[in-house]
Amino acid sequence: MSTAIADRAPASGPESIQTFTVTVIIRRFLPGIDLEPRWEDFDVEMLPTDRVLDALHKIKWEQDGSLTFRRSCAHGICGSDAMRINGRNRLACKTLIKDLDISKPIYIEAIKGLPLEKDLVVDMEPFFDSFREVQPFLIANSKPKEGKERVQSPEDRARFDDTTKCILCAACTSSCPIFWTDGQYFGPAAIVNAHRFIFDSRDESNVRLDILDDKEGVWRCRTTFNCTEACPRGIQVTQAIAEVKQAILRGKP
Amino acid sequence: MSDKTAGTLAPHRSRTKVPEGTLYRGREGMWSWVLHRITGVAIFFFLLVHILDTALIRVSPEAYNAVISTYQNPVMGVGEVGLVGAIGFHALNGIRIVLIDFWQVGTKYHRLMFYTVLALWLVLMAGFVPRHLMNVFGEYWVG
Amino acid sequence: MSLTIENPRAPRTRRSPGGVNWEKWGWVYMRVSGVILVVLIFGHLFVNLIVGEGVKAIDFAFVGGKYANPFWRIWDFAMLWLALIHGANGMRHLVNDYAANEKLRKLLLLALGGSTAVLLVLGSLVIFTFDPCPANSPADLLPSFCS
Amino acid sequence: MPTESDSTVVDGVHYHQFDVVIVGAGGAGMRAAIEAGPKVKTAVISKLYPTRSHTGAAQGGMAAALANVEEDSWEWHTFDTVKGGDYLVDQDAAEILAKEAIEAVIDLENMGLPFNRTPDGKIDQRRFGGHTAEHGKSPVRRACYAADRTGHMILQTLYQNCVKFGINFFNEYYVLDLVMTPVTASDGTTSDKPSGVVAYDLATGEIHVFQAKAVIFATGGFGKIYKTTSNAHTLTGDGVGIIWRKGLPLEDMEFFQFHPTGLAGLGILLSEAARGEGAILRNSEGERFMERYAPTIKDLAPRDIVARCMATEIREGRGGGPNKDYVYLDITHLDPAVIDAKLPDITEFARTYLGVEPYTEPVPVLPTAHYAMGGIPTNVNAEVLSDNTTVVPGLYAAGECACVSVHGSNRLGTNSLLDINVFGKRAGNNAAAYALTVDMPPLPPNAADWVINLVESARASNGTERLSAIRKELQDSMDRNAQVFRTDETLNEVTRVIENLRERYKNIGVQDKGKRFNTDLLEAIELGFLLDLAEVVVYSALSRKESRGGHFREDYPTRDDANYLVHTMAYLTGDAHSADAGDHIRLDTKPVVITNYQPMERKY
Ligand SMILES: Cc1cc2nc3c(=O)[nH]c(=O)nc-3n(C[C@H](O)[C@H](O)[C@H](O)COP(=O)(O)OP(=O)(O)OC[C@H]3O[C@@H](n4cnc5c(N)ncnc54)[C@H](O)[C@@H]3O)c2cc1C
Ligand code: HEM
Ligand code: SF4
Ligand code: F3S
Ligand code: FES
Repeated sequence: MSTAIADRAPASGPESIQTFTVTVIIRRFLPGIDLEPRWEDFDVEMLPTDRVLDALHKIKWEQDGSLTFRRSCAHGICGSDAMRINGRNRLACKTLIKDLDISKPIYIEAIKGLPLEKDLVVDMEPFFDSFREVQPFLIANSKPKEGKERVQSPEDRARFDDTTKCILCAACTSSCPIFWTDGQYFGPAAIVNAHRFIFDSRDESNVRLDILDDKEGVWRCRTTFNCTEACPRGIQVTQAIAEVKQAILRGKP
Repeated sequence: MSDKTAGTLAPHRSRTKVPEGTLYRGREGMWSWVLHRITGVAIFFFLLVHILDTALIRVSPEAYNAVISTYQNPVMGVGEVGLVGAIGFHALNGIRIVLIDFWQVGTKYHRLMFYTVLALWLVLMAGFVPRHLMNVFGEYWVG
Repeated sequence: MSLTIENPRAPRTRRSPGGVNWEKWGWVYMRVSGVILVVLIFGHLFVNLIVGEGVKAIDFAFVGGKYANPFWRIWDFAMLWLALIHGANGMRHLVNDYAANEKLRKLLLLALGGSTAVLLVLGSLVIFTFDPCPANSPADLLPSFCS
Repeated sequence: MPTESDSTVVDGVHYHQFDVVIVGAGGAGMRAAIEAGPKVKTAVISKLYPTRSHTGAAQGGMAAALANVEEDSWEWHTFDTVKGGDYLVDQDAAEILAKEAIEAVIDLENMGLPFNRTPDGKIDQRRFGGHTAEHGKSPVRRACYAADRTGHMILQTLYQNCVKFGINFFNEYYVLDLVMTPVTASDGTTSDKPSGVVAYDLATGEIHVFQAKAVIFATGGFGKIYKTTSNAHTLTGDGVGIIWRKGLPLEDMEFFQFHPTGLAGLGILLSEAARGEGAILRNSEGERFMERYAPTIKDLAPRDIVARCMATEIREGRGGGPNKDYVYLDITHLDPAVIDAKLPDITEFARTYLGVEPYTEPVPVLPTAHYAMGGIPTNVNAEVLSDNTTVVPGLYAAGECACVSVHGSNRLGTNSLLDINVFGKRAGNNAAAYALTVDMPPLPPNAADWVINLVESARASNGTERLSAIRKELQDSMDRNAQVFRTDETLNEVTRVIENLRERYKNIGVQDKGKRFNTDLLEAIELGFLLDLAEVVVYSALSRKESRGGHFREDYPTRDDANYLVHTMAYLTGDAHSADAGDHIRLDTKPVVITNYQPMERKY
């Protein structure tokens, strides 16, 4: 027989830990079949260490192949699977079953404010449009020395560290009550990504301040903090927005 | 910038409606905003009426007193408690918002500040309500 | 909370360069006026509802008495403008947020602006043209200093 | 700028024309796009939104001998790469990699990448496994990094620059076929030239043909042939599979890297950067066991060695936990402030997924399938080869899907982020230059037919087999039989399993019959690629009766340079659907390019 190490069950293997049944209620919408979204229940056997994404996979792979959701990395770094879990925006792959109250069903639905395409999938284009609109790239006219990096002190680098963590998952923007109203607001994610460049000492442009100093820009934020609570990367989103507001008032970063 | 992606902006994507889902379970930040909005609107409509009724002093003392005396009945008295409650919350929370916006660590302590707002609001109401109700209902109690 | 966004991020109109930046100054105004209003409104409420017999004491004579003093005229005048513009700007946010239909939105904004302007003028007139001792009025309704 | 109006629709199939089409929007694809985009009409087609690509998962760093913090040279870097790859590296390519590394890092910095900085404001560097000074004397700080999300920052920076240049993206389009047109040259010989790709639009279920002068494949790895893997669910090796099905060869497929420190039971990666910052591997007795195996560089030995040592410790009964089946990664002696500044993400993974607090407890880890050293053979210009030397004109590959053979039999940590940048850039440049010199190749008639047929037969399939069950059996068996340790016996076992699964695959059922966002259908197609590639991996592994780098044969535990200092080239021939792998896979060899470094015993 094989001598490979994986022969033995891993520590968290099913033998050692009790499984239990969880009811998952998913807001389904199959285009062409459903006229309106509807709630559908599934019962799945789960381990406490499983994630909500595992539950969705189990349903898709064992019960209903038509269940549709996005996912890729499965550990919270690609930003594919933001969804509303028990009324809050979360990444399915970062939400452990044991952290939810499993005596009650788990409600899962698509994020709000973007056009629903199918089940848990929404059209992300409007979201990326506003990201692209803040000119999220380094703008610097001065040339660094040929073949050399631009110099930046560790303090200057730390200034915008928080907002470089963004994975563009849209959990924040689609949790914002202002974005829900008409979807015209740039939304926290775009502002976070503008912040990342506004406060980068290497960047020489004020254009983003100008873009966000507008009707649908930072002034629409009502500091509801939903974005900060939703961000799976722990970015202090509302803080970043506040800093951009101050920068606009000052006229410079 | 025109970097619209050719493929993904294709107009053939039908735009389906966003379904009605569960109520978003926001926390202190969201609920304080909801309250701030509701109280703001309530105060605004009160203010409209209040300006009009005060304008009656320009008409005649009789007219003004006639209208104002309706404020003095117990039902309106209770309404005034609501009004002051709304203004109190809106004002205290307004200060909280200003602190979030302008105080370096405001965003860090926003939750703490929300509970402070609630506490101060309770103190305010505790000071105002008995006193006010005594004034309003005073004649019944006395008489 | 079921809101349909037909077309999030449809191409938006940008502020014309050089024009007044209403959004920014509106935002600043909300905060500045708010802080001042705390003093004005709480002072107002305190004097009218708490001091003395509270709300029961309010009548023509009471108001007339206050307005005889220019201090209170200026107080109320400031309060009128700050609060009404603050409130109207706040209502403008709400209309912009929730009125999805462009025509309806325009209509509501017009109504809001119109009523605010009318009330500002009316209120200001009342405060500054007010006569605490109108002729032909029964003396017992007037402030004591009229006689 | 091209828009949707450039495309035409014939019989429900959309046709587009571009000079260069890049398949894959990971690091390699977007690096290529940044070169090609401003020069010629370029499209990037990706099955994921660009920022979802798995380059974003890379944590540790990107190697370049900048010598910002201590003395270093690209020549030492070349040597380390060659030695790390157990001398199966093509040394001319490794030299290019190490030399152009410096420019690649500077390019990224100038594009805006926020590297961590030294006190005097230069790009900071950290230690990484197998990177040494003076040909193995001592570990050297060569890896440029941005906290422990270097890959994330690379992916974001490249996407940001694509936005800046207005690159055309076709997101959530699955490329399923490469179109080849037979062209008769002036001397009368006929050869197949690439003329585009065929893609399936996930949103609508429609088929799009992208006609192009040059095609670049940058579709990443295929770790999903294994169960325990650091790779994303979407890394199913579609690009490599497409090339394979076209009859083009695949190189060195038996070499798969198992990263020592995956979270036990899950496979989520804890970067080698942890060990670069001083983390220590311990067995259940608390012993720092790497001291015994690699006295000089200890925990920073190359991955194949560390993974094997860990497995040995576990086998000899010194594993931790109730089943004694993992070892520990210990960072408790590091200052929490350092951990927070340099390793924030991976400590959070341990907390979230295992409930372990890395400040105070050692983290259970196990080797996890991580990186495919093999793939589509290319030369140093990123041109795809149809045999040992012949270039397929207009076809390029870069990144993990390609095998320039800079990694040989074992890739050094931080050399892959380097690979995607150096060879991604070369691919983009060369494809653009090529596209400027040729006319648009004609499409063959019915270019989309094969894909339409593939998709429609998958959609129509009503068999009884669940694809998830087949996939699971494949992955389980690969983990059991073709992982860190391999023998004839285990490889034969998994061969039989794959044969059986390929049979069962013909009888799968796809439940979702819809057109829009039909991920069920695509998972079925992806499984097809996984089965094909697993078969090639195992078949190649069986043929290599020696141990080298990531390929360790217990029945042939030593390196055998006399017989096996060659690359393995696998070709699909005959009936692709025949049961026996031997009936449709032909193996050949390709010499290794050796310039400066003669093979030596590999000791650390
Ligand atoms: C967890 C982890 C950590 C790592 N850490 C490091 C590190 O510290 N240093 C280092 O040097 N290397 C590291 N690596 C390795 C390195 O990150 C990868 O090898 C490298 O990022 C691969 O890049 P790529 O561009 O080739 O592919 P990917 O980034 O995987 O991109 C593949 C692209 O192809 C697209 N695609 C795939 N199939 C299709 C299809 N059919 N049609 C259309 N598009 C398709 C995908 O959408 C995606 O955009 C790490 C890898 C992992 C998994
Ligand atoms: C007592 C002192 C007051 C303070 C400190 C105060 C403060 C504020 C602040 C800071 C805001 C901005 C909220 C934001 O942008 O998120 C605001 C909004 C608002 N205020 Fe006031 N305010 C006061 C009195 C009033 C009065 C008297 C009215 C009514 C006339 C009013 C009506 C509103 C309305 C309608 C809003 C908009 C709410 C929203 O957009 O969500 N406020 N207030
Ligand atoms: S800020 Fe946070 S929540 Fe928003 S998109 Fe970025 S990672 Fe997601
Ligand atoms: S949720 Fe929205 S209102 Fe502001 S604080 Fe966040 S953007
Ligand atoms: S699957 Fe990548 S973030 Fe969840």
